[in-house]
Amino acid sequence: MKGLRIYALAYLLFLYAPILLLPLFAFNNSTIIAFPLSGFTFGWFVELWETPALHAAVKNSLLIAVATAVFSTLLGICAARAGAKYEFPLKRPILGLIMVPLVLPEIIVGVSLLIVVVQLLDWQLSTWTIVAAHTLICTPFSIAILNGAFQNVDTSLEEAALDLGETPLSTFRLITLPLVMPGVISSLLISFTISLDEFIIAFFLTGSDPTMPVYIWGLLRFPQKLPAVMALGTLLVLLSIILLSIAEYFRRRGVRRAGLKDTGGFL
Amino acid sequence: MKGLRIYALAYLLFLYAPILLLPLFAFNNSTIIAFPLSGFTFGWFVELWETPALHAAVKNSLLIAVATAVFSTLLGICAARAGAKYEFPLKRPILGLIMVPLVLPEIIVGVSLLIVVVQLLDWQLSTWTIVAAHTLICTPFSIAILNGAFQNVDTSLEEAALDLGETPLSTFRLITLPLVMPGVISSLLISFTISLDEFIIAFFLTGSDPTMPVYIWGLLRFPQKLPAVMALGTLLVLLSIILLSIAEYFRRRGVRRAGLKDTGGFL
Amino acid sequence: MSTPNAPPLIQLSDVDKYYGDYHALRSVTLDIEQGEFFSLLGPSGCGKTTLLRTIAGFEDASSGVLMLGGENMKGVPANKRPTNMVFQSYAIFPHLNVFENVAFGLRKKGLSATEKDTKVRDALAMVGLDGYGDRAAHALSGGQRQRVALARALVLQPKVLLLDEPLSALDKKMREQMQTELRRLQRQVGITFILVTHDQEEALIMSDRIAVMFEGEIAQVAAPQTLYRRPASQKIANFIGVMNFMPATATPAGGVVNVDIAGLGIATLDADQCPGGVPNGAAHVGIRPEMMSLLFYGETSTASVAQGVIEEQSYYGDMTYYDVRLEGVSDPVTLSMKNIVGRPVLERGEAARVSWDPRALVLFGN
Amino acid sequence: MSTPNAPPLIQLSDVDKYYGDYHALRSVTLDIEQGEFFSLLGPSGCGKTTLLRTIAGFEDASSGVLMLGGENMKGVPANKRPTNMVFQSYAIFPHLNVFENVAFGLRKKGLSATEKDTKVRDALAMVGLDGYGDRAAHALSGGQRQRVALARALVLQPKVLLLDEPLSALDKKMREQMQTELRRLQRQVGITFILVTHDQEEALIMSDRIAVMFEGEIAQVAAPQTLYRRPASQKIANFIGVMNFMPATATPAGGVVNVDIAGLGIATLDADQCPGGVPNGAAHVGIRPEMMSLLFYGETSTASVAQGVIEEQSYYGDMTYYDVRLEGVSDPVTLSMKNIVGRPVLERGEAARVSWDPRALVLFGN
Repeated sequence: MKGLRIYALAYLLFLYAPILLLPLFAFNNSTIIAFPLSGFTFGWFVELWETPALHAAVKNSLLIAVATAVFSTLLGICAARAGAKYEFPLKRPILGLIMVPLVLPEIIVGVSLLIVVVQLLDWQLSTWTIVAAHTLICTPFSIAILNGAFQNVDTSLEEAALDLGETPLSTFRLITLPLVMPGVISSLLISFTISLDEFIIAFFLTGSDPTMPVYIWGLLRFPQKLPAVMALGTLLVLLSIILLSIAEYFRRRGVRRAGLKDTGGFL
Repeated sequence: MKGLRIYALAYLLFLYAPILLLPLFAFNNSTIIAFPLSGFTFGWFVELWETPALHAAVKNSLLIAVATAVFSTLLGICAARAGAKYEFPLKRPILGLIMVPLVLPEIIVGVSLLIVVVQLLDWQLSTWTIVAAHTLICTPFSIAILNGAFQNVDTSLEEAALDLGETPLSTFRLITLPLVMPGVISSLLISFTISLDEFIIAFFLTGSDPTMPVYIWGLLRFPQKLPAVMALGTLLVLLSIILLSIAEYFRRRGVRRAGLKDTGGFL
Repeated sequence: MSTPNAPPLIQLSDVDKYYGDYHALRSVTLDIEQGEFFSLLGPSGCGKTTLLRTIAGFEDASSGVLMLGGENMKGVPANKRPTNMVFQSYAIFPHLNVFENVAFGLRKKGLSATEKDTKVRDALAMVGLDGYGDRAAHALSGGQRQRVALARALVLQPKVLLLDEPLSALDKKMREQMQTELRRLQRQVGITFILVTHDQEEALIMSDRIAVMFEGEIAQVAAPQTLYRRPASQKIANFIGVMNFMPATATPAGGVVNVDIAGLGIATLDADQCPGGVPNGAAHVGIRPEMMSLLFYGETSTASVAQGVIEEQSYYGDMTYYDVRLEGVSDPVTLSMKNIVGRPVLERGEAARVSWDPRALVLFGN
Repeated sequence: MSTPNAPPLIQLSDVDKYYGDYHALRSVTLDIEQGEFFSLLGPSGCGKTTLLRTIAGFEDASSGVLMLGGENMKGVPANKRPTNMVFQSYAIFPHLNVFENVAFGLRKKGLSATEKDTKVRDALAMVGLDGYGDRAAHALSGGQRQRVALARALVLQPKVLLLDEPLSALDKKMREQMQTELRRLQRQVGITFILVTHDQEEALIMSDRIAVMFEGEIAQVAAPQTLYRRPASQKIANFIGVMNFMPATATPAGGVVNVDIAGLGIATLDADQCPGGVPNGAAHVGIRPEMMSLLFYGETSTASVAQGVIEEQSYYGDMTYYDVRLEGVSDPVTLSMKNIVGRPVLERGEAARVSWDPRALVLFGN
């Protein structure tokens, strides 16, 4: 067992090396990505800061990610609440089918969306078509997360609120919603991240305003832009770590509030 | 609440329409994707069947997906077991950092891998570089799933086996492994699916043998190939539903075996 | 207790409840008086919680009438009924502190902040939680949660307080303490309490009256001492404590019943020793363990006496339980002796003389 | 029980256990004999489970010596010790059926399939589960799981069977049944049983000897009747059942002790009524509720008598507990009466005469 463990650790290090190299070359004073390192610089970050096209792409990506997070979380709340509270015919299969985009190749989703939007509906491609597409792929994650959150709410808490004179609506507002809030925040963060990172659908559906991954794709034609990409990547790693920490914080708080044992699951 | 629910349902239907349209046009007897439908045909499926390049891409994708599933699950077992059984300094942060690729844009992962492999290590791009890259993005999922599985194993079961005369190794083989098996199968299926669907990393790292999503990307240059893509998409939707059902089956079996309440979480 | 001619606070007539095919309540008819401490006692799945939830308004009766304070409750939702509930899980709102939990039901009462504050403070004082208002819900022990749940319900001064196995999650010492406190509280506030429990001891100690339920039906409604001494059937006798049963032949003879107990001879019982009706022919007599005694070294008794051998002995500290095989009786009988100073504890295999008073016998039809 | 001159099967000398700064076992010294039914009794967190797990080999003692069957167990892992354990959760392997669970420990014994089959069958018969071999683990009830766990441990014929609160997950009726069965089983197989429990009643009924533990230390080791009648401290007396304490002044006088009990006068006690040592000066006398009696209508007593008023009454069916405020005594005393035929149950507020035998008193230093 011991040998296997060391081997696994070494393999993990090897796997993660590319990510560890991002900051290394982001601060390296050379346009060529190669060892030995030639000196320390903030230059690539300054270059990022001084590129208006990147700013536009980032702003666009953020707008899409926020909208996607809100929409898919709202849909997730409706679906999860329906799943937790009501029995209806074919409930299991319907809730199952909602999960399909979770495992479908995004290139297929992208192509069929493109066909629907452009060829069948004859709409203009815009930021909102990307939002719709991202909502499609994020909703299954939101539902999965919120399902867990709603199932963890003890029904007797809702009954107690009714018993104390609240209506079903005010019970939802005063009791249910605060209790599933950690799940809601998790769902928002994860949809946000997925949308922010997604490339291929955005590539197909993007109109005149590229998202950040699409913009990066464009940069890759110019080798001298690589260090800037590394700098951008470093920022994204940092952002990822922050988002993960926030998500984990809320997950744990949710577990603690619901009085459950922490089983250490991540999502 | 009622009105909101109906609205949510309508919106969900609208969102999922593109996926429902896939089979519609896959069986439509026309190269043009438009209503009205012009007749029923199996032709596009036959065309898929008669394209050797697609066969090669599918075979390549399957090989990569299987290898990725096995490697990331093995790594996941090691990491999850270490997380569940041992206390070590900085345990939480280390296990957290392993999750970073989960939220990193794949285009960034793809670029930095490309740089490492080609520019720094000067390796040939091959199927195995894609396997390494896919293992990198799948390992966090495997760890998340297997973490849950290992934490659900009641420590007293392992102690009981020791108490009845087994060594730690045979206890792992006879007790722990069978009990986390549903988690292992889940992890295999999910890594398999992620690898099979992944486009951008495969696109960067692909050598002479494209994977299926990369092959589809290539097809998109030819509008007359679109119905074949729809047919392929239909097959993938079917495959997805089957994989999801298997994963859900094993998840439920795992929950039942561990004697836990089904909280309906998906992953 | 209410004045004798006041109408019952709660009246259930022929209440049935189905879940699909499952018949959870079978034509329940029951009156509960103003100010009573009433218990619903039965094994799990007997319908006692369903009955409580029907009174609370969480379940609708499939048929039958439920009157509460003279009003038909048909179609009245839980939030409009003058009942409040203490849930088995206590249902303390985890995101609110103790004060906010107790004040929750006062939201819509249109009280000033000062009035609200006074009411909550009084309710907390009543359950012995003065000064706990700022405590977070998750920082409470089991006993404290239960007190918060009580205060939260009582602060609304309901006509009926419903308690769904409120003590089952507590450990033994805490449970005994809360039993005493609940009784005291009920005497103090004078509100009707309806307690659901599967613990016969708890029901005996706390209640003014007890309804025993089996399989959705009410088997007997009586005061604790009546229920224990004169159970209407063998099933009830077995559920409420322990009873020895012996086959017998009954012959009613004007006012009294002559009983021939297999192996132990003839006894004459009063009609009131047949709470389930006077049987004729094959029957069973029952006797509680504490109603039989071991006779030690030369002690004599004016009561009936039989010879036997001790088959099993369990020393509980305050009591010793013996299983004694009596000559001529097929099954061993269980009896209990208080362990007082100077009284020895007999061991397995020792000979024993057992005495009992025929007035302690209860007669059941087969 | 072993022959008198055999060495103890288990010897613990000065065993300490630390978890970081937490001192879980404090210099535990204890001998357990071959064939004994021994209980470790104490509140949760007292170290009883840690002690059991140290004997099983799941924990290493931080210092001290553990001898088992004459061999030092230092460094011997759990799988090499002649002990088997029944876990609190039963730890039934969920992916194996009943037969496979019971046969699990026989894997490495080099038995033929027939021998294995016979052994498993015998073990299942012993715990009353004949014919359950093919049953899946998840299809078992709580009581059945516990029996499978017993069979799985006993089939290996260990020198010591360790039981970690094996009955705490069962309901009351099932628990009482399993208590009887466990005792019978232990007499039948003659193996040393070590039972961990927080339930004093369970320990009293089942054990040959009991070790009471508080905060990692052993407070008293004694047979059940000695422990109950002569507890070495007020803390032990309170943990094992209920005891009334009254302040008193003790004056030793050659062999006996004269005690002046506040409000109740003088009594003379034997030295053996001071199990924790003979105090001199300020002390407390203790008396169990069952050692006091109410005197009814003109009954007389040769024992000590005091006047009082009933402050609280709890009717348990077989017994009634009274809290009586005695004249001149600060706190009410609790006493219990067996409910026999013709004896009334007094209500709150009634006057009462209470009698007790001074031989029932126990004297504790302050």
